[in-house]
Amino acid sequence: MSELTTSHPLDHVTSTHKISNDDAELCISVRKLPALIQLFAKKEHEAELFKKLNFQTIAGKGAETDRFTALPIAPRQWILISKDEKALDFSRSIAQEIGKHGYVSEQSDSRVCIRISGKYARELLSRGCRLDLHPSVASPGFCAQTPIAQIGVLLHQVDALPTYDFYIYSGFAHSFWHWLDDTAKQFGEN
Amino acid sequence: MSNEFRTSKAGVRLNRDKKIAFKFDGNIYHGFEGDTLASALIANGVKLMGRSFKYHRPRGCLTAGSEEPNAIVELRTGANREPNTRATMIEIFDGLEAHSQNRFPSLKFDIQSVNQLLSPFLTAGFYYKTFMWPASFWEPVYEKFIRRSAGLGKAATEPDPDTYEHAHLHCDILIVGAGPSGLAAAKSAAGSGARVVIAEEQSDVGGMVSSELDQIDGVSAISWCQKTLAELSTHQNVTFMPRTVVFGYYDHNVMAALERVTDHLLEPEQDQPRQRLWTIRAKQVILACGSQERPLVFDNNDLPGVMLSSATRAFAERYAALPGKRIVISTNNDDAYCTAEVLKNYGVEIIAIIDARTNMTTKMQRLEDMGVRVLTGAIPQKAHGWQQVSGLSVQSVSGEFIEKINCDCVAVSGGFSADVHLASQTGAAPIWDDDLQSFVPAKPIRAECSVGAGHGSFGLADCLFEGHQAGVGVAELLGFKAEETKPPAADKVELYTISSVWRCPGAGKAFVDFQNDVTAKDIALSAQEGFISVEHTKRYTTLGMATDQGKTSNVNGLALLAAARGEAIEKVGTTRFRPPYSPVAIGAFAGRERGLEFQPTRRTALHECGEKLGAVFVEAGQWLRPQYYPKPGEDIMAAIYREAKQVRDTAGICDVSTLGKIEIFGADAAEFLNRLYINGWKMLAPGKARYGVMLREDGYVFDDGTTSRLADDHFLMTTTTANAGRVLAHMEHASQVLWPELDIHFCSATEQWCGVAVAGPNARKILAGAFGDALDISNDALPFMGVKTFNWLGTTARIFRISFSGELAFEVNVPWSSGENMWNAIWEVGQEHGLIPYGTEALSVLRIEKGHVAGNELDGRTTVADMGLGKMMSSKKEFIGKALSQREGMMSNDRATLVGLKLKDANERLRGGAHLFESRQGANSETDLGWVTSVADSPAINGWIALAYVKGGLDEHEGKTLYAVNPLYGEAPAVEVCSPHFFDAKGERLHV
Amino acid sequence: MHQINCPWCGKRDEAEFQYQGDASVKRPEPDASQDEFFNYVYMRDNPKGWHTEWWHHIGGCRQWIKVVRNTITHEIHATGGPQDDLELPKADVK
Amino acid sequence: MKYSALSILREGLRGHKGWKPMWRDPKPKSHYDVIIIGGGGHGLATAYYLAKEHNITNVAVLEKGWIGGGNVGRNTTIIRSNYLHPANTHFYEKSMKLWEGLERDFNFNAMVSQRGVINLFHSDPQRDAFARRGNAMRLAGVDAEILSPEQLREHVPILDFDNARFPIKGGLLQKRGGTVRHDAVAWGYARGADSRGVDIIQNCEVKDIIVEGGKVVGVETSKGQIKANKIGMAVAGHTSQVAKMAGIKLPIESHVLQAFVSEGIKPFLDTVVTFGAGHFYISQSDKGGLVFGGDLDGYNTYAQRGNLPMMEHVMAGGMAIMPAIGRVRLLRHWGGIMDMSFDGSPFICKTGIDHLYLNGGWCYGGFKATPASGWCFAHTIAKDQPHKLNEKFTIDRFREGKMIDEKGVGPNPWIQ
Ligand SMILES: Cc1cc2nc3c(=O)[nH]c(=O)nc-3n(C[C@H](O)[C@H](O)[C@H](O)COP(=O)(O)OP(=O)(O)OC[C@H]3O[C@@H](n4cnc5c(N)ncnc54)[C@H](O)[C@@H]3O)c2cc1C
Ligand SMILES: NC(=O)c1ccc[n+]([C@@H]2O[C@H](COP(=O)([O-])OP(=O)(O)OC[C@H]3O[C@@H](n4cnc5c(N)ncnc54)[C@H](O)[C@@H]3O)[C@@H](O)[C@H]2O)c1
Ligand SMILES: Cc1cc2nc3c(=O)[nH]c(=O)nc-3n(C[C@H](O)[C@H](O)[C@H](O)COP(=O)(O)O)c2cc1C
Ligand SMILES: [Zn+2]
Repeated sequence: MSELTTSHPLDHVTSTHKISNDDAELCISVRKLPALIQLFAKKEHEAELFKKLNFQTIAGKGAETDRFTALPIAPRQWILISKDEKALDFSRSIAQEIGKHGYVSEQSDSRVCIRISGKYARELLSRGCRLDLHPSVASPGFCAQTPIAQIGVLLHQVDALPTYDFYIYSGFAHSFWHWLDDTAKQFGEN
Repeated sequence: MSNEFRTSKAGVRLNRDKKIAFKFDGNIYHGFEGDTLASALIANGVKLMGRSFKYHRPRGCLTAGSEEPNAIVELRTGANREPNTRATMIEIFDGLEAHSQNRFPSLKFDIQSVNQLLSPFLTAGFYYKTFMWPASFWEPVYEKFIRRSAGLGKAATEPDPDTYEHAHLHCDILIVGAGPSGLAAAKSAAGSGARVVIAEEQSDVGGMVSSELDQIDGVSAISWCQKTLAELSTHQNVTFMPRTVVFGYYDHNVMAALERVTDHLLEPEQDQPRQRLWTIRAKQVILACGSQERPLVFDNNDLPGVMLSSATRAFAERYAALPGKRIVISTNNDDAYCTAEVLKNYGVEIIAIIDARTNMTTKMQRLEDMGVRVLTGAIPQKAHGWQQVSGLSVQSVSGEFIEKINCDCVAVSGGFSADVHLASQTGAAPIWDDDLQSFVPAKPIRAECSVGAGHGSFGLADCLFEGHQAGVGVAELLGFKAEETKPPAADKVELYTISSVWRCPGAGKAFVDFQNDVTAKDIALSAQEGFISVEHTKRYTTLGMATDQGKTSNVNGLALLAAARGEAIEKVGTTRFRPPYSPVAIGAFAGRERGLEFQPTRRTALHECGEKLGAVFVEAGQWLRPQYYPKPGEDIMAAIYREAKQVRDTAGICDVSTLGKIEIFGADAAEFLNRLYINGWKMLAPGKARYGVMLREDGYVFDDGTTSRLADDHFLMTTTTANAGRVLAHMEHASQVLWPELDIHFCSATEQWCGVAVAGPNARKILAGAFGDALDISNDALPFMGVKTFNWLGTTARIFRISFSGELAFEVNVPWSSGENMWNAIWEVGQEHGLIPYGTEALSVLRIEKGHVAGNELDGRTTVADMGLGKMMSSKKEFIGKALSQREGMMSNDRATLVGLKLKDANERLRGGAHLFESRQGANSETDLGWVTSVADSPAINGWIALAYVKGGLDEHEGKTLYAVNPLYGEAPAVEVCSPHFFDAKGERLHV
Repeated sequence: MHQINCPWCGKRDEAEFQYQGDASVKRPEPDASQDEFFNYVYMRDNPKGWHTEWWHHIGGCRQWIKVVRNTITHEIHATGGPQDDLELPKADVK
Repeated sequence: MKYSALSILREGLRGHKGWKPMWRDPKPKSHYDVIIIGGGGHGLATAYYLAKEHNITNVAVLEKGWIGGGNVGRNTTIIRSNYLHPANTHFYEKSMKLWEGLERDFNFNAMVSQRGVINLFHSDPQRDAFARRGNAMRLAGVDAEILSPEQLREHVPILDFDNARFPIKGGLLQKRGGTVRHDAVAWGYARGADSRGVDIIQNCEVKDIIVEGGKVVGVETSKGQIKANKIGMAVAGHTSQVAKMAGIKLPIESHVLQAFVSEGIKPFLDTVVTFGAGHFYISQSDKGGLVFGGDLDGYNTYAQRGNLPMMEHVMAGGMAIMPAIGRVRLLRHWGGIMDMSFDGSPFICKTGIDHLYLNGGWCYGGFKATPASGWCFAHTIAKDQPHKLNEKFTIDRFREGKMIDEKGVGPNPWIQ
């Protein structure tokens, strides 16, 4: 076998799950990620690391650069999702760039990304998400980790439509999708 | 009998355009959309709706709301049957079927109503004094009898076919109740911009207002309510939730509510849940829950047709259903005059109003002026009738008979109790208000306030004012600025006066708690027998313990207890209020987490590969793993045997992705591992793996696994599947709490990698073929416990020369997305080399043959020495668990330690869980030597073998015969004690 | 349901956390006596009133959070990181 | 007054005028031979057996509220003796034997119902662990049976065998296990003790324990000082608090365990079922309510109430194995404060202070222990030394590394 064929935990589901004919109402889709890493800064090296990678975050708010989306997940820890660099290149080059200021764990395959957007997105999420996603509390950029349907997710609000990205551990992807699919039905036919 | 008791007027909740047919006890009736089952039955002239618990007395509706104790029925049929459903809360739908319950053979003729004849003996607590003789009768006779008389309705026995779901809500202000008080609060808070939620248990707004008599801001009160709701719905920040009962007040102002989404329909609309359980996090709560009317306690007060005054009015106003045509009203307060006026308007004949009070009030006067007979200083003595009321004897307050009045309905009012349920659930015990003759909420201890009738303000004007003020006040408290508005105004201000008579004199049965058949006498008796705490009274008499939780009965009961004790009611106090406010279906609490969704399922990247090969899967924590791969016609034992054998003969492949993997970085990573594991890590060279054991702080074994050094400051730890989460938490504790000074960083990498073990003599050949030039895995290049990272088709892959099976074996990890690809690559090459897939069972056989411990041997009570690994424990360094592992009892020589066992007679059967003895005779706890942990039918040893813990271990027993006594299965096979390393003890097969 | 203010994630439901016991006991130095370890692992004040305790935010940032909470009212006075010294409220409520 | 068929008949016919209080309401004396702190099941049983077995009748039971208001009055009423460790097996079996003769012993019907207790298992390793336990029971002379899935199906048809996330592979049955009417246990022991001369003093909170020269001499209470030769503590959830009054610190934490009851339904389940893997257990009360529970909420507390996450978890557990209960409604739920010891096993022992004795650490299993606990504690107090049945239930077992850990989860009381 000389050729790499890859598989994805959600291969068996249709890649887009339209709940209504109108995307603006509710749209659920699987986003294939080019690369995802977990980034650690050594103690007292956070500022250097920010400088090296040219981004900065505060708790609960993601940052965007041309190159990646950075989601803070714990003190001195981020998930970085590359915009187009592929797995190995991305983790290697970031590791090189940060040098002694931190560490990189290649995690591209550890999580799947499910995108939920549209007018009903908040209502749908209220069926499982314990967080307050009201616009007065959570605006684009908002990110948080929380369990939904007993499954830990990393949630990132992408825009004000609203659109959310959910990062879910691959082993749970199937179960999460199942819950989502079941719960979303009440908002219309797919 | 069609709608004979329906007036053509009123019926604010009815949609007269939509006629509905339904069945009660097999008979077909008609009602209108908007009717409740109770109102529709009443409109049809049906009064008898149920039987009581103990005496099986005939009962009809007492109330029109969720506090109903009597009219409870089985709704729907088959798997959908809902026992104990309050007829007053069921909105009828086409096709509805309901049955009365707790009666046999029929509601009208119930055999067990003979219990009434025994009632002199069936008083409170009679169970405790009887059924003791003869002793041999207890279980077969008495107990059976007692247990058969349990309960009211019959539950379904098939799985509940409906769906339930959970939902979460956050708001600034939660208003409970959409009567006038709650609506006034919502209206004034709405303009402030605060996020307001208003929840109402009923299907519609209005609460207790009368559409006939009250006016608010110049319109009828009910239209004001409807108008206000319409206004509120234009506010984005206001949510109205009808059919939603807020049932629990939990810590930190988290409220639980149940929304009956589709209960008013025959079947849920497509994909809608039947009910939704809301968790509401409210910054402030306004409780506008209203009040409940109390019945009067007089003889036969439970006859169908005796109904709360406010309920008779509600049936008429909301549903145009008239509980009778000739009514006597008996009251001790003014509210019943409102009932009289309303019913009179609908053409009901008010035969008399009898009032316990002696002074004439303006309301009395008004009714008298309207030609209604009013008797003051009078109370009921006894209701007459068979299965429904036909008359009422009246007496003076002091007990002299006055007269008997014929009627078909008695509307009673013993006064109102503020609904303090939710407020009291917070733990603030309610306070007795002697003027109101009601408990009222105590000073709030949470971010809440009560308004309106629930606060003890029984006049409409006060309700509106309080609601308005609370809306403004609470919004401002939260930093919102409410718009300046005038409070809504009632057309008149009314005073509430009451004169309680707790027990109208009589010698018969006067019910306090209707459903549980607790009478005034029972309460007196329990006090006489020394049950003077109100909580004792409750438990001895069962007062307030039925499905209505004493909403209509508790205050009467307390008052009677107070009288028996010769004390004031405030001294007696209430019993404790507990959620739920109204009973809630268990399914709603479970939500979607039922059946296969009880817990999420984790799948590995190779799940489909396993499926394709016919794997039978088994739960391993939340994971699913292939347990074995049966060939056609092969049973489980045969499959396991074949798989285990073939691994040793040729080769096998096994999905090991579920092992916990933790990636560790940092300058202090080796030091960190040194402190976690009992053995040393500093000298481990990069490119090498080592087996490690961790202890809990109490010195017992916690977990084990191999950890590899990938670089000086980079390790990959593996944990057992079961403990992956716990080990990660343990490490987080160590790094964040114990040793924050260490430079270590780690995260789970379990799902990043897909892992397989390829084991057996042909393993190297197969992997060499599969990975080709990418990899040199000769014994020199990759010796036992060696680790290599390599590039495979553009991805990073890792190969570990480790072995659980004792064979030449490798574990290969590739990123999840390449997992199937890897499996296929190995599978393809493996076909020529006898490769088979093997599951967790064969894996277990192989590891038992090698004496490797696993979950069964690590039960949280095992020391390292018990496992035979005492020598691994380093004495040169400190690590978690070291200090306490040295305690006397954990070092002692008489502990059971790990041994191997071989079954001596192949015809016998050896099982896990058997206990070990030196002799088959005299086996008991004292002579017990140990127990069998894991067993296997071993192809390598050719017989049954086992791992076991035995006192004295190998030192004392090696070569001896013991007996694996298993009384559960009636077996006691002889076994020979041997080293747990059954197979290839020197490990030669590993090093080829 | 407790709403616990995680210093990193903000206010979260109790359901996101794993309780981990008394945070007022400190692990002894590694070379301390068995008795000191015994006290650390087993002996508890188990106070009725304010209690400093660990809540591990496993459903969120996975940090160990120190919480000062009242064991009668469930009121939370303060939360902080593992190295923070949290004071108990002055007037102990009874 | 003796309860008999005749007395009931007589009283029934004369309007129940003759029933006497079940126990007196005496004023405390200034001195007793023995004071028992705590009028729960264990305290009352101890007083009963002190009087009955040891003829020590100058005894007071001091209860801060109303007797039976603690855990004995709020537990899920399961009795069984299906323990693994011999120390526990023998002790709980003694209890079971006492239950079996209890009603005639104290002439009060506590409705001991030996309807069987079944522990479900879902995998082969779990089956082996239960077999180990079941065999330990049998070897200690206790009844135990292992049920195959087919036998279980017959026994409890209401279980979901076909659609369960953790398929049911069988169960360990103790037929002699079952339920007892909880309140009646407190009342029966109280009545029995009272009739033998024991003073039961309610609304009497112990506020301090007076120790002089290493020996206990009395207590300060809300009703004043009361002296005694010997004092036994049996205060369950408040063990740490009361022990602290004597300067004793213990390996105990107080946690809330919730319990639930549904509306009464017609007979539905005629045995006790425990679904350990889903943290759920259930039986049906004689009134028809399904009585069920699960695990601790899992945080230290003295509040007798719990929170939503555990409620949802427990009921999800119920729906997982018995999906027919979906439409049955929850009527009420409450909590009780557990004295969680660090190995899940109790203390019945001396304390290091002369004549002060400890009974505690019962976790969520102390109801079934009530008779044996009272019996052993009475023995320990009367003889100033433990009976063989309770000699292992010491405080020192932790220091010695001789924990009696039934679950094997180690020193984490919130998961014990
Ligand atoms: C929800 C729940 C379910 C349970 N289920 C079971 C079960 O199914 N099976 C089982 O075997 N066990 C069960 N248990 C455990 C069992 O109820 C207890 O272990 C047992 O009741 C404790 O002993 P007790 O009866 O003496 O305690 P309690 O009844 O709590 O008695 C202690 C008494 O001490 C009093 N007290 C406290 N402090 C003082 C003071 N300072 N002065 C005076 N008096 C004081 C208290 O007011 C209380 O009345 C359960 C417990 C709960 C809460
Ligand atoms: N004159 C009298 O004797 C007298 C006495 C008492 C009340 N009243 C009248 O009753 C009215 C009181 O107004 P109010 O608004 O305070 O009370 P209300 O009884 O009119 O309304 C309360 C509402 O709250 C709802 N509710 C209660 N508990 C709930 C819960 N847990 N979840 C969801 N909904 C719940 C009820 O279904 C009801 O609709 C006034 O009209 C007043 O005059 C009169
Ligand atoms: C076995 C058992 C059965 C119960 N059955 C009922 C019942 O049928 N109705 C009821 O209202 N409460 C029932 N309860 C709960 C009690 O009302 C009460 O909530 C519990 O004893 C705790 O007391 P508390 O709520 O006063 O704190 C039952 C309790 C137990 C232990
Ligand atoms: Zn957090």
